[in-house]
Amino acid sequence: MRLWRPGLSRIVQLIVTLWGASVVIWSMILLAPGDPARRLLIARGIPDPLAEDVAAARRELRLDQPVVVRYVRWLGDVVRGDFGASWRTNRSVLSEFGDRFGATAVLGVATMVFVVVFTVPMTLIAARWRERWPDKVMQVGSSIGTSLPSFLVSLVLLHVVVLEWGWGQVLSDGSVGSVWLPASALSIGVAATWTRLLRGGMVGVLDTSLADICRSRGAGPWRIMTRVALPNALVRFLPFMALTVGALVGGAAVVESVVDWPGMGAYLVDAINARDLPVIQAYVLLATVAYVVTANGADVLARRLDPRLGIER
Amino acid sequence: MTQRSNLAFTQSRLRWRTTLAVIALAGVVGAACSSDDSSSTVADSATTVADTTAETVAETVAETVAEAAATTVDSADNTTPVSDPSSTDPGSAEVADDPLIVLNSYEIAFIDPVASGGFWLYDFGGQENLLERKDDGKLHPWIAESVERVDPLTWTITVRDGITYGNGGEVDAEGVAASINRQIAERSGSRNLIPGGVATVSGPLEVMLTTPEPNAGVADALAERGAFPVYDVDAVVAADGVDEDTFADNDLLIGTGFLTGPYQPVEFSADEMTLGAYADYWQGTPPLPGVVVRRVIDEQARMLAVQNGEADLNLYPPVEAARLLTNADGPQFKASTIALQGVTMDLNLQSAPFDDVKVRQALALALDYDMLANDVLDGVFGVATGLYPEPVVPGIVERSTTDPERASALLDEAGWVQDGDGVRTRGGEKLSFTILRAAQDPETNSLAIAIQELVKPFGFEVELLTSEDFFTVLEDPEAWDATIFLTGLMSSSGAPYGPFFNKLTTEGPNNNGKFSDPELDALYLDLLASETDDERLEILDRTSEIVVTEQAYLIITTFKRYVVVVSPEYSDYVVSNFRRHVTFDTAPAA
Amino acid sequence: MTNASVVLDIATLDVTYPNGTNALRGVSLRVGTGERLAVIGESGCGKTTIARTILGLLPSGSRVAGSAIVAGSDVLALSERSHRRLRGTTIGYVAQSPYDAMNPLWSVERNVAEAWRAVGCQPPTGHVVAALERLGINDAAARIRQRPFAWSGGMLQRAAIAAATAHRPALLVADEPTSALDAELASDILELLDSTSVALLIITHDVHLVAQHVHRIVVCYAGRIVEDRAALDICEQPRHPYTRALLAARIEPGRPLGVPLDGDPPDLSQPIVGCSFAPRCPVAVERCLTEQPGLVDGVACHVVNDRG
Amino acid sequence: MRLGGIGARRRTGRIGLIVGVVIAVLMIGTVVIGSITWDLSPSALSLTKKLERPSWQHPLGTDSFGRDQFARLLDGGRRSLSIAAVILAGVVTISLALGVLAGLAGGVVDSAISRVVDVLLSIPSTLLALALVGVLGPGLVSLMIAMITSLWAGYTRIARSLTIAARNRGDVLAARQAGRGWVATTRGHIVPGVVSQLLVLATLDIGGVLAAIASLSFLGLGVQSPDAEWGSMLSESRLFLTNAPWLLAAPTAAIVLTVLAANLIGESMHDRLVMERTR
Repeated sequence: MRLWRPGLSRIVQLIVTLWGASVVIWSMILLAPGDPARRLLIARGIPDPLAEDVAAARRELRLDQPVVVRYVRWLGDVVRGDFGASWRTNRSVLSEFGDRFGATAVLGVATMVFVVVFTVPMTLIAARWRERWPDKVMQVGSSIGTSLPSFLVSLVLLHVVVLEWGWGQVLSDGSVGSVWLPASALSIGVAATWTRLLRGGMVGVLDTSLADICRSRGAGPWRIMTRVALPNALVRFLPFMALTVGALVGGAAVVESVVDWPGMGAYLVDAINARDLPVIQAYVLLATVAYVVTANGADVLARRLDPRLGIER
Repeated sequence: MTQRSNLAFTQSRLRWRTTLAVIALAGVVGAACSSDDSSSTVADSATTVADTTAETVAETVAETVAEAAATTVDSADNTTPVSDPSSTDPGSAEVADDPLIVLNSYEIAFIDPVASGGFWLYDFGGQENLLERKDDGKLHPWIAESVERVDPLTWTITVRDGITYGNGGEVDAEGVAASINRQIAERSGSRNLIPGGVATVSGPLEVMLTTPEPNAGVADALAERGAFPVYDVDAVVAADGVDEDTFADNDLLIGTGFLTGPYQPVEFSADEMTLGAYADYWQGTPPLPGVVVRRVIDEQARMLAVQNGEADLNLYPPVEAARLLTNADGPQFKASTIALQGVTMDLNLQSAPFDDVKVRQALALALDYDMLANDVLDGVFGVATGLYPEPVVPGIVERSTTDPERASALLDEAGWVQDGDGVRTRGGEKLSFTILRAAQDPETNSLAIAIQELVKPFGFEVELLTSEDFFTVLEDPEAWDATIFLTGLMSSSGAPYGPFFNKLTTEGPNNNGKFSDPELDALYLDLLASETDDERLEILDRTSEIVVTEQAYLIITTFKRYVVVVSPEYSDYVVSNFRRHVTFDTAPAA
Repeated sequence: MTNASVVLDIATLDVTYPNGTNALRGVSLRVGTGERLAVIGESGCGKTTIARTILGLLPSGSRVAGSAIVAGSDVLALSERSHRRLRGTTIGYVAQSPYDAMNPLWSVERNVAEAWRAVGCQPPTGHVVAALERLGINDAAARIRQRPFAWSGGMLQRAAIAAATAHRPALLVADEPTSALDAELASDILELLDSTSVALLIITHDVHLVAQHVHRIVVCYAGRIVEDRAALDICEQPRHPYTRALLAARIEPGRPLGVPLDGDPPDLSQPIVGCSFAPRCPVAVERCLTEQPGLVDGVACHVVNDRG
Repeated sequence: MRLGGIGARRRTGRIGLIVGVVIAVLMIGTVVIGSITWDLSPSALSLTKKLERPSWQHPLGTDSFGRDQFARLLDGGRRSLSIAAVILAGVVTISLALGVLAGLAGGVVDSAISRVVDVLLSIPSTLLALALVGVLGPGLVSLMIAMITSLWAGYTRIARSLTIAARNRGDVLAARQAGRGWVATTRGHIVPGVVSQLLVLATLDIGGVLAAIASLSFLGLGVQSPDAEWGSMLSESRLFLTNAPWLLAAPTAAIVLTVLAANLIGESMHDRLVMERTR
């Protein structure tokens, strides 16, 4: 059996996919109704501009050039790391993101910590007493958990915990101290999904002869759970965890804007409301790159850890 | 202010502490001063990072500004900083412990006064104009000691002596003239108010402003928010570098002390701007250590934050807040005394049904203005009376009236027949129209929903449109029938000139209904040439009569007040009629 | 404690799975010290259930009656915890597929060492390497660092045997230990199994392969033992009609039992009256359908036994 | 991607299905019967009766315009459910057409469609929907376009692989040999199977789609006032949570219960399908 490696073809395919994504994302600007130059000015707070302002904006947006040229120049800039400037602030989109990346990173890490801290014990308990009441409670819980839209959870937390009980603050400052609120709102749905899937994965491993072998060696149920079932289920689960990253970048945008978390997600919603197209484009593009890289990385990692996965497919 | 909010402030301060240090350093080094001074500024800041008590932070805001300013002036201009402000009013004796925390819904994108949207510092005590319109509705001297019209084309501005920019530089005639000329040259909004205006220095503290045509609006223009602030043009241009076409980046302007106001920007990020007190401010020591303007988009979050003691002022709350804030010990809902801005419904004269004056008049008469202001908008807004609110144009006659019978009669006359209480028809065509809303504004949304329901009994069928690209839709005469948005006939500083031209003249860029009325065009020229208040009153009254009653070109649905929710600490806060949310006088309740 | 020389003593064992399948119906068999026994039959005959019962790996909710005494303790009467103490130490187990028996995330060394760690101790230094070398792995010291996917099936099965016999169990249960291997390797593995344990119970479908390695063969059909005799006797002279059919069929891995038999094995969720094999039996008489034959002289068949 | 252990959930799955169906029937029943029998208008203002508590006349109270909250809840439910139905119908239609086309045509057509699918799947779907609504401007049509765009690719990929699998199936080959044309064979033998599987997937997604509609409308990017929708009702009345909590309770419960019901039904249908396939 040969160790599976990410081949050149995979990398080429990845680049082609990302290029395709860049075409799709850039083309969104063409879908936007109305004159982009006017939209730029509206985004800058000039709703009723003079003709000369509009003309200047048209030049700024290179609207006088053919579509293909505009795309190619945009792509050229992007490849060099220049995502353009926000229509509202005229600042480089990357530096706008830079200001907010910290808060989003804190939220992302906290959410993952919450999810793992919740998921792993719950899954162990559910799989240990499968088909018994802890498992059933967990299944009902995860059904409900996946049905709670995160904006609702954050709304309820904000009102009950912050306002009624006086814990924490309404205006988050993006620090670790106030991250619990958006992180819990974001993690409930993810944790519910993960618990369900990971439980399925663990049960799957427990039903294999590997688990029987371990039992026959005299290992106790917890040892099998923690040393065999969980690690193996986690490896198979890695690609799915990466898919969660994709779901999180969307979910974070909603939650961040509900609880006023000063991160990139709230900034995106803000940009959407102001139709700040360069920001929207850059955000979606960067999120796509992050997502694709994470997903492929997780896939590669999982196959490295358990080469059988590559063969089964 | 509660403990929590101190903490919040401290934390957010900490985040930007490093930025501040870097900016201070850059400013100082950039000005090529002695390296000793610069390192001490940074060291001070660094000490504060470790020390996180609210008091220390608050003090440091003031210190840093003063220090940075002092250093910059020292090095760049080689003059001594003004240590003894020449103020007639010593200001508040006590300095409050905590900065004022203001929650704003808009993004403060730019601070260079020529940039679009670069007017925000006017609202928060940063920018000052030559003249100010106080809450009595009248113009008063501000940076100018006086502004006089010496002949129809010439104005003399006398600058108050002893005023300094935040960087210590003195405000003189040269600086004022440079400010005016840069604004006219590079900002279209300013240029439209004083087209062709040229400012020249005629004495150490005297500036002469000439216009090619008679312009009665010059004094008002000089008081206009964001139009003609006085600032250190050299500092801005130096920060801007070489590119003349654009404006200076915020990062480069922070800490340059280019403004004259009591609170000057020391930190800036897209979501938060910190203004530090300018210790050498000309009217005295500012009563607050600083002002933090934080952008919180969500209107409920702004409400809750003040309720939770995390902020002091919530700007742009929804009118419903008046009903919600009933606890006398909690946050208070405050409104300005004058309802200045009009929420206007423009009618499209280019297509049916509003090409018919009778239908326009009927619609205007069908609306119950009292109900719109008092029931729909909870009495927070003022009842519409005509084009101009009475307090700003004293003596103007009330023109908006409600007369359901006359409205129905007019529609009958116009040939629109109502069967029972259904939609009126004429020749098989329904009497229906669309109302186009700007998506952003909650009040216009409420009004549109209410109007839709209120005119139903008269046989109007209304469809609400929300358009993405509002102004592009407006240009297409077939795409809309009526539109509602916040754009009164008064500028935000209470002057009628600009809005008159924009909305009521044939050439006006915001004449969305595209009416062309020779009498209105003539009245505009009369207004510009007018010299006395009585003359002006007569012109504006006649205008209101034409626009509201005789032709019903547009409908003022309500007058909007500025409303603010204040924390208990600021229970005696007075809401400005002219958008000056933070002034030298703003301080916690005694 | 019937007999110290009996390592495994199963008596009237009856097992019903939670889904209602009555997989074992009154099975009795004994394995003495040093004895090697093969249980043979088609899949579904209950042979694997015997192994799982001994090891305590039946799914929860299974109903078990009878007794299964391993080295003096009745595993059916033991608590789960006490049963677990027997596993690994008193009962060793080698499974069918060596690939599935190895945790893919661990090195082979770690996998073998698990035999010690699972019961709360550490393998003595060098023990794992020595055991593997004894079982014919060359260069074991270097290779054990590799992970299982780098090993061949035969090598992995040796490693599995090393793990199963780590504590020199009194009884080694091997469930189809060679089905994943080619014939030559299979023979090697069987020899190794011979050499490692005190007593051996092999579960298999391949009678020809095991015949020369075991002392005795037990033939299972539909949850019952139909023949229980010395290995050579059975191979040379099968007596039960089913055994005869089984031997006549050239059984190859992955192929169902071939030509000589018509019909299907009975539905195990229903009670079976008479001989389980009667419906398919070419020599069945009326009595076979009504009366269950007992094991007489190692054969459970009315026809054969009556003939004498 | 779903991991194993499906069989173990069989019994719980059945209970889940029953609970899901009961909730769904209750919700849909209330919306349908309510829409017919409840004669208060969801849009009629009653400015003297703003923010009234629940009463016999207004079982869920009135909102800040004095509109009957129960009527709005019914109206919103009708709207949410029909939007979700339109979106999923659109997704199934598009993916059926493209997936079957790609699966049958093969070659350039197949690789072109597959590449586009790959590209769209590489963009996180929630984000794509959010961004598209942002670019197109808020509104019902934008919402539907955005949701369909963000969902069709996954379905197309599945439709394509189902088609390829079906192409070599016995009945299809037999039909071809019997001289039936591709169109007839496709319609008779391939499409029904693909459609049924896509519909199961769509059931599984109803919950997510409903939640997404509510989320986007809550952010002001979906259904626009004065039209009622559960998410937008929440954002309209969240200001009154302290003074009029009943305004939030009803839409919240409606969203959670509907999504829960949809998820329970979708999951058990999916499990059933997986079990059938593995058997």
